[in-house]
Amino acid sequence: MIEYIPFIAVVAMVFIGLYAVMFRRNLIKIVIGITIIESGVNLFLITLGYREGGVAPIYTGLPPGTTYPEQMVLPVPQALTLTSIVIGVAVLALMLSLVMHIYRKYGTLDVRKIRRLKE
Amino acid sequence: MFTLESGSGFWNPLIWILIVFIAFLLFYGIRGFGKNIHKKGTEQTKAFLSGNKESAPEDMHVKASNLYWGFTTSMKALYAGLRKMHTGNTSDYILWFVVVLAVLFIIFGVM
Amino acid sequence: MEKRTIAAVLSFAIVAVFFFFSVFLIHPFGDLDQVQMDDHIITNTQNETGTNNGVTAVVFDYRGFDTLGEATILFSAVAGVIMIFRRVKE
Amino acid sequence: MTLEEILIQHSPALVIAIPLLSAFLMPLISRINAKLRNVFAIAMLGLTGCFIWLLATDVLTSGPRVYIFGAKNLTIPVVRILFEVDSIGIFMAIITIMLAIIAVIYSWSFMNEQDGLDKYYTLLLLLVTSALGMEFTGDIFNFFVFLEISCIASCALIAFWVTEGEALEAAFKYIVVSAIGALFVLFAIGVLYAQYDALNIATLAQALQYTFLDKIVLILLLVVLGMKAGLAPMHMWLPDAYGRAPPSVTLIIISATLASFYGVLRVIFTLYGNVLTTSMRFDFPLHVIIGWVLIVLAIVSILIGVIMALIQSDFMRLIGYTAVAEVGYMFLAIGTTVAALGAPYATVALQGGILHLLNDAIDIGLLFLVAGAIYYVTKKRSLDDIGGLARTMKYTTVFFIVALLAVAGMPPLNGFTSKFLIYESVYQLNPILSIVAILCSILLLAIFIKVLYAAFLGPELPALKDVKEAPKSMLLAMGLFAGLAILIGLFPNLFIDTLVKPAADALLNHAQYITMVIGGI
Amino acid sequence: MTEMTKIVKTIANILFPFTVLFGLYVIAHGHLTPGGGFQGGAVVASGCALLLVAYSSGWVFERIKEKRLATFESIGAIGFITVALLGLMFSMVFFGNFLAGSNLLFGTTPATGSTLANFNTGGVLPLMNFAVGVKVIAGLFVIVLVMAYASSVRGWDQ
Repeated sequence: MIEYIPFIAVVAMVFIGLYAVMFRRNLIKIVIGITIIESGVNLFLITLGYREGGVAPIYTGLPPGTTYPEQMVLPVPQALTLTSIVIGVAVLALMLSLVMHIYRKYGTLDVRKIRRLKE
Repeated sequence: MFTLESGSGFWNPLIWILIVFIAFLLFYGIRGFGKNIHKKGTEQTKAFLSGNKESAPEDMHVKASNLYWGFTTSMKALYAGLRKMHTGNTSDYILWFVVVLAVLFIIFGVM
Repeated sequence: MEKRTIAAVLSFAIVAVFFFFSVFLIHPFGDLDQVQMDDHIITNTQNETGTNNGVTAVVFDYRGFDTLGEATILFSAVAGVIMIFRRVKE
Repeated sequence: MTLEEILIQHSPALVIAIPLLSAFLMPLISRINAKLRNVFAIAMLGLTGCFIWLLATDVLTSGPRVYIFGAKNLTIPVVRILFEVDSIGIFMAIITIMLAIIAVIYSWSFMNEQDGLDKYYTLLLLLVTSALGMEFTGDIFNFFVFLEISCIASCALIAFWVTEGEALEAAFKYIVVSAIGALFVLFAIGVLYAQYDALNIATLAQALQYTFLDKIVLILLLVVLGMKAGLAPMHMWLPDAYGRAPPSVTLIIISATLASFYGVLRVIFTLYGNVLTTSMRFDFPLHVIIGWVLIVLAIVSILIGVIMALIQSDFMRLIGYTAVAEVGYMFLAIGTTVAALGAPYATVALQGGILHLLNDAIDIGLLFLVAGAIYYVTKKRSLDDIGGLARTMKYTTVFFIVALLAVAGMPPLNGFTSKFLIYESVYQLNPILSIVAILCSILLLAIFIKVLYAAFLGPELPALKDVKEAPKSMLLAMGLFAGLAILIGLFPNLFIDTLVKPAADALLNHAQYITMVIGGI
Repeated sequence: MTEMTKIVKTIANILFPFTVLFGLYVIAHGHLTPGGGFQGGAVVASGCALLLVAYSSGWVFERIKEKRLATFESIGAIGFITVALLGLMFSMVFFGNFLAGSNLLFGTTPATGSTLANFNTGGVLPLMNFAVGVKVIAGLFVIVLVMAYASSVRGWDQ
């Protein structure tokens, strides 16, 4: 069980975020929910790359006696996470600017009132 | 090049056009047998509304929402359900996503 | 309760349960079983790309095209934000 | 090597690099001159189209092409991103570039009074790039990156008319749906990576065991990509977004949507191609389950799309619901193919589905252009406020009638050819499905007859006395689509033999896709 | 957003150069130590955001127009894709690392195993890091600036 705790944290974060998106009414909170899901997925990716007792895959100033590749964590998940973080920033910026505009137009942030488009 | 085979049938647009053309000719020929009693600009072409005056043209135009009134009224129950489904609430969009996810998880989990 | 709440809670629970039990099928934390691609990268970083930093090697060399896409995403977000906040003649 | 060979060899990269570079250059160029900007956009898309043409001639004659980024030779394990261009990818790319060029031609007149056009063209080019990237890529994480580019660029473009609150609302809904969908795709990619330590689609397809985790991944990918393609009941974002975006933008969002549909095809036929027939549960092979799930969702899409379209009064929103129904037809064809994998009519269904991709792009695109033309001249969205436009907009009326017949699947236009293939093959799987599909097609005809009557026929309204015909570039764009619709309707085999059959074969022959990467060393 | 007090301004004045310097260091040493164009760019952009908080967004907006920043961002993106296209030209493959192992600029190959930092390694990676760094600085700063300025302008809070 103990070795699965990071994965459980991932699932918890994803579903906390999903809960916020599905049941919260404030648009900002929905945006926060999406950000939490994204953090959960990023945590998932970075968790997948960890190797027991590994160091960062950087050769500059490598601790003496480190054998590689056995004692280095995987570099690909870190690169994927980096990409994912930047994507998250971009999505967040766009969502927040839309929320700002929506607030100006609708005068509310309640998701139940922002539904001129229905049926 | 023109014939589209589907394994169990075929479709050829040229034959179709030919048939439509022949049908059109036939129709036109039959139409020629009739008498030409239509005269423009007489009482014949005016709408008869039981003696009432004809409305302005913009009032005569049936609005798009009023077309198919009969169909939508007879399907009222269906439309009520569908309108209820399309709430326009962002959270509900995600809810439908999660519902489909759950249903498929159960189907694939059992099968 | 509303029908929506029931449906939401039920499907949410089902999806959560499936996710929760599926993560136990992934390898335990820190104990990897399949590492051929990453080991290849770690071993060959220095002579193939001339870089000491494995992560930068992946980001800019092995998966450089992804980084181009990532830069494009930031670019499109900036373009989108500027476009949304532009002054419009009403 | 001759120059042509070098160009063909590098064209997969150049097809992405040219629109991307022109998108980066666009803010600088649009500072010089507005006319130069328009010419630049169309020229660069034309150049991309030339490279796609070059690539298409090569791929259709001599098989798929693999392009590795950053190295000349493949290594095993595959560490680098690679593009694998096969017939289905090239077919999708042709649709995308066709829609893009026509959208830019249309934008010339349609958008000339707007401001913020430099960003508009930048995002348009980025959206085209993302759709092309999704169609060519052979790496699953790269697919995700392009999915995100398409999500962000189309969200910003949907909100182009920022003064309308509804446009912002549609954009917000779209980005919430896409962001969550994309995050679940990323989660699925992570699960695949955890199990097989690979991100290359061919490598993953070969290694896939169909464990419980793979099941989860399959469902996540199917549902998310289905949602992005507009499959009911997750289609609600689609009428919102299509109805509120500028119609020239909608054309390119259609191509992004079709790229998501292509993702569904890729996931089912290539990624899970090996296990489709081998995994058995309770005497059911996997492909039967997937096929019937898709068929049920497809029928729901068709019904909801058609029934909801009937009561819409906003023209563009009405077309949005029609688009949902058309997506349903495509999924119906794919579902039939998967459910009856191996039967002779499965191939016919797949061909019908793939041809319907092209026809859907043309028909729905033409409808949106007509709706945009009406909006441009009358500044009215609702069908209730317009009428009698046939007197002043003669060409537009003709194009609308072509679109109407095509989208309702009336012979001899293009919609009929693909729907004919779909009906014939679905009938052999289950006659009731086929009958439902035909009935819904008739309803589609009824819907657009209503639009024809409400918008174009009837007496001339005094409020619309001084409307003029749409500008020339808009007519040109509509004319191109209408010409294509008639051409495909009259010579279906010309397109089926050269483009659709190789595409269907490429999808069904997943072993070749894998060998191009792994076996070719 | 209004201007902040003198204390905040003074501290921002002191911290800003250090933040920028550290960010530039992270960008420049991306191929040797943890970090790179994105991370360093984010550090520099956060330094700029510090200015935005201390002095008002209107103050910054008067001095730096968002169009100029967007141009910078375009230039960074063009630089990045140009390096990739140069790879197509020199090593006949898109994203080819044509400088690695060529003994030209950044062309030294480090010895395998744990080595000391040699700045002259990495091939095209430092160039790409630099291009991405410029892009991220300009991009993130312009996002923050535009959003802060738009929310400070009247007509937003009704």
